[in-house]
Amino acid sequence: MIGMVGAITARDLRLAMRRQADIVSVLFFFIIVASLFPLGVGPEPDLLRKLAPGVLWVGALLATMLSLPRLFADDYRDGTLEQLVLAPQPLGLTVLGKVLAHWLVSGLPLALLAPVLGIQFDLAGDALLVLTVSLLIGTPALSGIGAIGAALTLGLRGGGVLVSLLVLPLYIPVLIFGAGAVDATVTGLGAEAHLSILGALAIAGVFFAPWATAAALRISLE
Amino acid sequence: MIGMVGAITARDLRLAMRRQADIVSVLFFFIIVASLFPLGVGPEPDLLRKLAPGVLWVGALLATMLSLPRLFADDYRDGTLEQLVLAPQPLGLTVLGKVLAHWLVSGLPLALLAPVLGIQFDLAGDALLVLTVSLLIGTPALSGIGAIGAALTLGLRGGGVLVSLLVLPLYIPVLIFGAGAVDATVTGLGAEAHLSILGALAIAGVFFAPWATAAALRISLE
Amino acid sequence: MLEASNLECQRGERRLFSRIGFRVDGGEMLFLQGRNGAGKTTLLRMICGLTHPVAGEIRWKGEPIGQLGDEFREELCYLGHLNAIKEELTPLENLLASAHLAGEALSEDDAIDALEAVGLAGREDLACKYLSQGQKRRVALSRLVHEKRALWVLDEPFVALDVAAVAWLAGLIGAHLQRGGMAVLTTHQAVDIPAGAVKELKLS
Amino acid sequence: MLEASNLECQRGERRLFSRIGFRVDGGEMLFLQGRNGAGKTTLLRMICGLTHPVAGEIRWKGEPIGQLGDEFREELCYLGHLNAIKEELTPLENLLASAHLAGEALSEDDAIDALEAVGLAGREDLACKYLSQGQKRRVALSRLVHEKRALWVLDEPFVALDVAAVAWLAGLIGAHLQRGGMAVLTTHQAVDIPAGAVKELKLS
Amino acid sequence: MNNRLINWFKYASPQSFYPLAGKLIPWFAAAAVVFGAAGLWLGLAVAPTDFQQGEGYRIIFVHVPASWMSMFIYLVMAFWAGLGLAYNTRLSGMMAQALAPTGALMAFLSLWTGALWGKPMWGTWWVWDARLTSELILLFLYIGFIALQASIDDPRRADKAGAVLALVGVVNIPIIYFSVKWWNTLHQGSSVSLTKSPSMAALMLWGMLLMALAFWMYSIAVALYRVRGIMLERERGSEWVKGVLQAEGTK
Amino acid sequence: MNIHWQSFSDFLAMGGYGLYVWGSFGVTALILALEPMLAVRRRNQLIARLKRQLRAETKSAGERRTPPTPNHPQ
Ligand code: HEM
Ligand SMILES: Nc1ncnc2c1ncn2[C@@H]1O[C@H](COP(=O)(O)OP(=O)(O)OP(=O)(O)O)[C@@H](O)[C@H]1O
Ligand SMILES: Nc1ncnc2c1ncn2[C@@H]1O[C@H](COP(=O)(O)OP(=O)(O)OP(=O)(O)O)[C@@H](O)[C@H]1O
Ligand SMILES: [Mg+2]
Ligand SMILES: [Mg+2]
Repeated sequence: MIGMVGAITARDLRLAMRRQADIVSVLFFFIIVASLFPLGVGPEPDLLRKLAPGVLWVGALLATMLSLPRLFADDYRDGTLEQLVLAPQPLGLTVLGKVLAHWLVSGLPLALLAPVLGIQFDLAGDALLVLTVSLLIGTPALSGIGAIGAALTLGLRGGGVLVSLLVLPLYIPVLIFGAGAVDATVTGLGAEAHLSILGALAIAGVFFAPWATAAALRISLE
Repeated sequence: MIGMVGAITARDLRLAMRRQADIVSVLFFFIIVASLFPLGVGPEPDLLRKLAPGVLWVGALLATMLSLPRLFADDYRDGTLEQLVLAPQPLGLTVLGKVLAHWLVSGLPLALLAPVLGIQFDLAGDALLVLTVSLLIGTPALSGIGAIGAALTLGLRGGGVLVSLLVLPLYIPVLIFGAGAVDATVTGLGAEAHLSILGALAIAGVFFAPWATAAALRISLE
Repeated sequence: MLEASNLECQRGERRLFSRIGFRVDGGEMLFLQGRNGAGKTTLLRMICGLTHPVAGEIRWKGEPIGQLGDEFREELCYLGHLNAIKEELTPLENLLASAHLAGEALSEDDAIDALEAVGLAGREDLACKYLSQGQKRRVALSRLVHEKRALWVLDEPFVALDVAAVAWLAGLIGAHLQRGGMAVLTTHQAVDIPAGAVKELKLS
Repeated sequence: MLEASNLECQRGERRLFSRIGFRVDGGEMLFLQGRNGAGKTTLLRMICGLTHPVAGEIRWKGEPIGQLGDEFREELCYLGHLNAIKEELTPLENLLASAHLAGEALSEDDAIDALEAVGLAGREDLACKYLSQGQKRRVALSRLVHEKRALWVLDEPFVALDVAAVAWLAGLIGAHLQRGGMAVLTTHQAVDIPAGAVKELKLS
Repeated sequence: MNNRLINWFKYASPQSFYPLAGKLIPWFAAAAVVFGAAGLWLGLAVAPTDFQQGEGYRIIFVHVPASWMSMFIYLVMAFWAGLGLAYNTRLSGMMAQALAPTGALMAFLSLWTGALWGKPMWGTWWVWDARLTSELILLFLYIGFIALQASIDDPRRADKAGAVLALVGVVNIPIIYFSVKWWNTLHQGSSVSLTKSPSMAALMLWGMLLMALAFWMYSIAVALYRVRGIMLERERGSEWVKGVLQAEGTK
Repeated sequence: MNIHWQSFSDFLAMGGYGLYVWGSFGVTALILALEPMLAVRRRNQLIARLKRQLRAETKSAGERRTPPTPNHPQ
């Protein structure tokens, strides 16, 4: 079981390494978004510090969302998805493996890069820490929820937009509690409450979403 | 000659209409970027007005950039590009047709939508006008220059990021003069100088870039 | 073992086929015929459980495949029009990945063996995007070399293959049937498969 | 008319072929043979000017094709492994678009005619993504029905076609040769083309 | 270009260029060290204080040579690239590829030293002024060129694709050079020109020219060194490379 | 051509601009020293790799006398 999930994840990771673009483009986008803000707004530190949580979290969210359409599209186009569906194991686990790989090449690097970008915004040490932690907890939820949207829109005309449209409402809670956690730290309040809700969202995203995704995939292939 | 360009443009437009996603996703992205800023920054009108030119122009630029990888990718994958290269007419004109179609489904809607979003930022009437005009002049340059990057990276591992990397430096002047024109209007200076340079960039982008793109396409197919 | 009765398929406004039935036992091959667009691919996908019939039922060892789920899939090997290989990966990586994903343990030596058998020796480490059309198809087919599952469902497996490879694949299918396996296949080419029992089913 | 001499091709570290030469005149067909990966597709793309040889030269009416440019392309019709059709468009739209892009004036009536000739009557308005594999190939082939250009370069045109369509296409190519046209083609299937002069070239 | 020249480019084979480059490198390297030492001595130890900028102006001795080189290397690179695209010569692609990293470093140095100069003189590390922006674009162009070539496996295609990019980017060079004239910028205009007499003190001028010469020699030496490696890599499998490899072994 | 500086510390201070001047010259020197070093290292690695390949080639050319196993589609 776990071996299977591992095999899927390993294959997707190898593909990502081969292409590299997948990883780099998410990061690159995040960097561009986060760097253009200070340029546009000007260098007043107080203002930047106020903007930081929102900007960084929105950047991470957008970067993840942009990478969603490709989550299943390549496998769909070249026939691999049919093979995955026909494999003798619960499709939900296969999806879990793919979600995991997606997180490893998008969410994780985003979370690790975020503090570096946070310095641009003159964030203090504890805020940087909470920023990283909130992204580490929140991005798995983004990947998990996003997979449902990606599966539902597979092969449809709407493509990319449709994903965004479906997924955005479900992302907003993650955004609110994620950015809220950092904001709370900046303003000196505790971040625990926010982080624990974020954790609950992540657990739901990682353990329940794959089964919905699996159902959506079967429908898309019909 | 002109007929050919028209035929290509018409085909691409029909495809875009059939898919719709292409148009909507560019606009949708632009709206998201432009709307999240005021949410993040808060509602002080003075501040917003200062941010507006940069934010809107950056949003338009990012939206265009994200749509670039698909400019030739579909035609490349399904063999249409080979047919286009083998058509008995200058490839540069074919490219011009595709660039035109790209602008009609990305740049033009962006320019028309921008004033609506500009109102969110409390821009005055003349600034809104200059914003629209600057986008109308500037986005063809973005499409034209972007096509070179898209053609050069066709079928490469780097994919999307590589396009951004190649194209971004050439986009910076367009951004500077475009945002500069709006900024000049907001601060009460004339925008003509900026707009005329923008016009020069657009002419170069539309009339010279297709030939470089054509050369790049031939190389990519080799 | 594999039985279908009274199958009916509808696509859009069009009824592709109806009242189709067949039965395939161990060692038998079902050869599906029909002109382009007759519904062969659709029927094969139905047999795999990827599409559902409007009416009728497909049974494996007496049970409807929908109820069997993974139990059925463990004995099924499907090869469609599309190769299901990744252009960025090498043939070796593709083969290993697809075996793992199908839940089979394939050692690297066996994989290299299989690629050699399929005529890709010396290309194991070249990304698939550089391969020729026929070589890509061979990568997809290399899965069959060590495939022990009972039911092979092959949709035009001979496409793009050269004469030598067609003969080799026919032999491979023949050996599978000899071992008591089953196969359902379609092709528009005239291929001589050394099989004992061939049933034909014509869609029209 | 079409001549090549001393062609050599290198892919990565591998020399695919060298010292290849041939000559095709009006009414003649060049039949390219070779196993999978021998370099047939590569050679066809060279003939079209899409790839350049490491050495040697290809001439059309005595002039190197590189120098002729559009003059050569006006007389060339290439059909590759890929169908060059858009899944979102209908067969009719696809055919009209590809004719326009190739610089030909094809009326809608002629297009409907061509689609009918190719066996797609009744499917003109169904998006191509719903078509079967063979039907997609037929859409690509429908371009040939009204094609008057002198040189046809066809890369495995018979793939995925059913028996009737194969015979029809063979006849179409034969008629083109009869009219004094030229064709260069590859296929792994045994197809009977009613052509007067067939030259064979074997890559190995 | 006359025919003899074309022939020379066409037949200047890597095989004959390789040993020639090997012989030239030590001379250029030595010249770089000598000119560099002399230039540093003049620039850092002897040259007088600038009446406006104090000692801070001494950054000029690295800033200007690096800036010049960054532009000039790009021109040379684009020239080779264009030549390769037009005449399909083997050597030119290798030259372009060998020049790019050095050019990128020069562009980086120009930006770095310029920023360090801007802080005391203008009070800011960076402004979005025409010259500064266009120099930044130059750095991006170099990086884009390198990244593009790195992601293409087939060297012939890599050369051609790189060439298109390099040629498109050439428009940037006159913009950098003339930006101070065309726009009213913070950056100072050119003080060394062929037409008017130098406005700088003779010692400063000499120091700068010596440093520029040193940068020239350095760039040539490094590029030649790098091109030799590229030749070996691209022509591996040919007899002459096997010979070179065997000779390397005995050393 | 007299030396312009009174003392060494004077020289280091650069009239108050030490940080900027030495920051520029230092990084320049660093880069101009590093680039050749990296180039030499890459070249050595390259030559080692090419030699390895050459050896492997000549070896396998000697071994590959046995014909490829028959009955494979070529
Ligand atoms: C990051 C910032 C800077 C960049 C990218 C930059 C770029 C350049 C370039 C490309 C040149 C050579 C062009 C030519 O010779 O006309 C140059 C020359 C020069 N720069 Fe800068 N520069 C920067 C900052 C500065 C600063 C802050 C100063 C002094 C306050 C300065 C002073 C000069 C001088 C004096 C020259 C020589 C002009 C001449 O004599 O021809 N630069 N710079
Ligand atoms: N939405 C739809 N409306 C009408 N007809 C449809 C629709 N979707 C699919 N079809 C038809 O269903 C058929 C599907 O055929 P299928 O792919 O199974 O054919 P096949 O027998 O495999 O043909 P081939 O030999 O070409 O592979 C086609 O004739 C196609 O035109
Ligand atoms: N970079 C590379 N390195 C080594 N070999 C390569 C490279 N790129 C392509 N090849 C080889 O070049 C050949 C290309 O063959 P081509 O596609 O022309 O074959 P074909 O004769 O059309 O075969 P098919 O009958 O399968 O269509 C293949 O054998 C492929 O493995
Ligand atoms: Mg089918
Ligand atoms: Mg082929």
